[in-house]
Amino acid sequence: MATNDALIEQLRTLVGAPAVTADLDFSRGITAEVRVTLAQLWPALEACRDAGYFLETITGLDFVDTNELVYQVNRYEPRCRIALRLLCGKDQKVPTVSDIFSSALWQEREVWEFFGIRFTDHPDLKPLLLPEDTDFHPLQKDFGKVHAYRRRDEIYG
Amino acid sequence: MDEQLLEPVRENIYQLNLGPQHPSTHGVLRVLLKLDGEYIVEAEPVIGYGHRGHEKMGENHTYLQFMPNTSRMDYLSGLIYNHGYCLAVEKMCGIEVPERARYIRVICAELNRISSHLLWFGTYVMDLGGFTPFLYCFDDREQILDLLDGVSGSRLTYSYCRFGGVNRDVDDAFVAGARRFIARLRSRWVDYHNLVTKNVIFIHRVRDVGIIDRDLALRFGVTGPNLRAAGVAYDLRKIEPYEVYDRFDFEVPIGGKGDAQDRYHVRLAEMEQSCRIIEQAIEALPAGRFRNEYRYQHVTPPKGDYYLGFESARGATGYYLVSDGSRYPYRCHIRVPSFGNLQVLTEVLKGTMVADAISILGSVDLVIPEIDR
Amino acid sequence: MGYWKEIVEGGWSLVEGMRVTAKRLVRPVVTVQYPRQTIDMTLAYRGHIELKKFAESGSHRCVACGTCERTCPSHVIKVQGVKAHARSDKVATHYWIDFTRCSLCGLCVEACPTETLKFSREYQLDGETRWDGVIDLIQRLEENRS
Amino acid sequence: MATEKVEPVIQFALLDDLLNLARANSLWPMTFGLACCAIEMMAAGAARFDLDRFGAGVFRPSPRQSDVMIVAGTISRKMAPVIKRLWDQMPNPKWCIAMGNCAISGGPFEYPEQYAIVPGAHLIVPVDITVPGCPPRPEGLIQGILALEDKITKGEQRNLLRRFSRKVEAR
Repeated sequence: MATNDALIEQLRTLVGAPAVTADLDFSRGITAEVRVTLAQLWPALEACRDAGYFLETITGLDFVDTNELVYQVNRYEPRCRIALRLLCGKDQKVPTVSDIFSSALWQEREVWEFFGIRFTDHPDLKPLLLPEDTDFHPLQKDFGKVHAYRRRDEIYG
Repeated sequence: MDEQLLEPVRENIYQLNLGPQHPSTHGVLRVLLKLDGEYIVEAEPVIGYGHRGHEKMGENHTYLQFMPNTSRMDYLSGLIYNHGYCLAVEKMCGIEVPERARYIRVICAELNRISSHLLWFGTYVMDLGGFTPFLYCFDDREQILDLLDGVSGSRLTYSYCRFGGVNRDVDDAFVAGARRFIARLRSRWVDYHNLVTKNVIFIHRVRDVGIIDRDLALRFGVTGPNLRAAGVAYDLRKIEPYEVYDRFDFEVPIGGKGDAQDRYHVRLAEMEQSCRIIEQAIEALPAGRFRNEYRYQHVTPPKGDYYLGFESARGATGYYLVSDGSRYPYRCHIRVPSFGNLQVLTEVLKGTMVADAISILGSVDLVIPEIDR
Repeated sequence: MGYWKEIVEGGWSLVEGMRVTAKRLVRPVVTVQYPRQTIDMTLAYRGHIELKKFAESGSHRCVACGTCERTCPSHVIKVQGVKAHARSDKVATHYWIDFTRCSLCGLCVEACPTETLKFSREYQLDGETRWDGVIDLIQRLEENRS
Repeated sequence: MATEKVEPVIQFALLDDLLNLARANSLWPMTFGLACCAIEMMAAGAARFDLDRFGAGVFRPSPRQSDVMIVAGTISRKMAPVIKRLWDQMPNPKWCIAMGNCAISGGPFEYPEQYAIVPGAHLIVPVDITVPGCPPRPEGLIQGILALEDKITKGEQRNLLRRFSRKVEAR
């Protein structure tokens, strides 16, 4: 567990202590949650890579006021799943992390086609799962009928 | 697209379109291969031919209504996906699950894992040109399907787990059947090893083919037997034990260098470990209720998000659910293992020969609708 | 040296393979001669849903409450009911399911408050068009009764 | 949509019947799985259910050699043109079985906001037989193939393989 604490400490110094929430009893399925800004995303993920983590998944979330990206990183042993949460505005571009984790190449393409979040410097940003001429982003909440379209603070307080 | 068309055609580079309808792509995978003679210069998997919009459906359906979908994502290990989803929602809402239900779930999930690996074994050998093992494997697999059919009522898409338990109780016939099946499967190992593992042609086609080592796996997020073949004992059943897996004594089989032969051996060894888990679970199967008294038709998890990782037959899978306090998930994302397992092929296929490409594609055990979701 | 070794090994795997195959020759046949011989459906088997017939009334107990309609993930159920007079309970007159869109999850059977739904044991449902899958269960029940 | 049926100028009734009998009893399906139902299709071809008993077990990987297309699984928007092309590549006479609810009508994946699938194979190719189920049991598929054989030979009594009575539980 020592290595995990070391990384969390390192992230604390990187992004500032209040942005890191450690959840030691794993009650939400993650060990730590880190809120990062656009500028901090790269150094934070690089720190994770150097500590031997792999990128588990990238998810987008669509709120009325903002988009959010959740990067989950994990390591082989011992378990330590860290969620990096990045708030990005509706038309803000996000730097690609495919140079750090190769698996981000496809995951970012998926996020782009589903949520319309653009990634800068991505080598091949085209739809992955949908036909190549698709011009809609199906997981945006204003696509089709959905049950709720909320602001971020309605869920996360 | 235009740039691609305008790019002057390089001499001696031949583009081959493998799929989407090709018998060895296991579904609807398309791989664009750039060939220099027999050698692959570049391979680009094109996916999405099985995209069904599961994540959008997750937002439009209530938590319970989305449950049947989960077994249709990875239909070979549908029950394990089902199990993981129910676990995630139970953890979010704090639903208690009776002990008996937990054991039943583990038994059924492990049976499902064996059936998935058996199908992989059969089709992989068929890809390599041997038809007979396919028939033997399906014969064995039918025994599992009969068992699971007897408890869940369906052969493939089980929808067996419910929030707070399982759909039906198991009876003594199921327990006896599971015991009989394990004994039968163990007696068949000898045949399988004689027929396939020791076969010279098979060994020539899988040894040193498609090496996925630790570093490559780390970069691409490869998990499951493909990662374990590289010598990393990463199994979510051990690392973050969910359900009652921490009560069983089983090993995580690992390989050495991570070639197709290692992946083959790891999967075969995993079936044996699953048998061990089932045996122990049957021994310890407690009496009691098989589901909660309260039937959860409409669950409303508290606000916030939850990630649950579990080990499906293909690797580390996860449900990421965001709840806004209503009956519908705000976001339902599924981390699928085959996503990384397929993506790594862009690296692995480089420099190999076309005939090996089929062997490599088969050895990583892909289920395409799972990737496409 | 390696050349001859390979020939011997290859020949040996051939012999081994033939031995395994030959062993199967004397094993019992696993094939089910399907149309002449069928596999018994288990008690748990989930076919499409059906209305139960109760002995006391000789009919179903569906009160057209619509719980199954709301529970169904793919919205394949449509129930219609009438009240005989103003203060009586509703009785279902039509119970349509579009079986070709059902996912056989069984949530409707579990949700039914009067427990009047069950799974049928039928699996030979081939038809010519997709509309063959649209069934009125009440009509079906009455046909079975007569 | 549906291929136009061209009636030959001269018809040989007996020869046609004989040809149809031959066609019906040696259907060659195309190896072509889309999703879950493909596994049940494989199971139907394996030892326990053995489609070969009906002459329909020769799964061909090439559309040029096959005369039945078993659409087994959900048809996504991206896959639909491919299916259409495969169908066009198959030589006449050809038939299509829509296996599973997804192939018949979109199944559980068809709902108002769905953007990714084609609700039903009949929108792309002419479907002769539908086999509902999610997925149908292998017996269901065999029954569908037998029904297709009936359709080809225009009636049950013509088909030599169908001398046994069709088992239908009390309806």
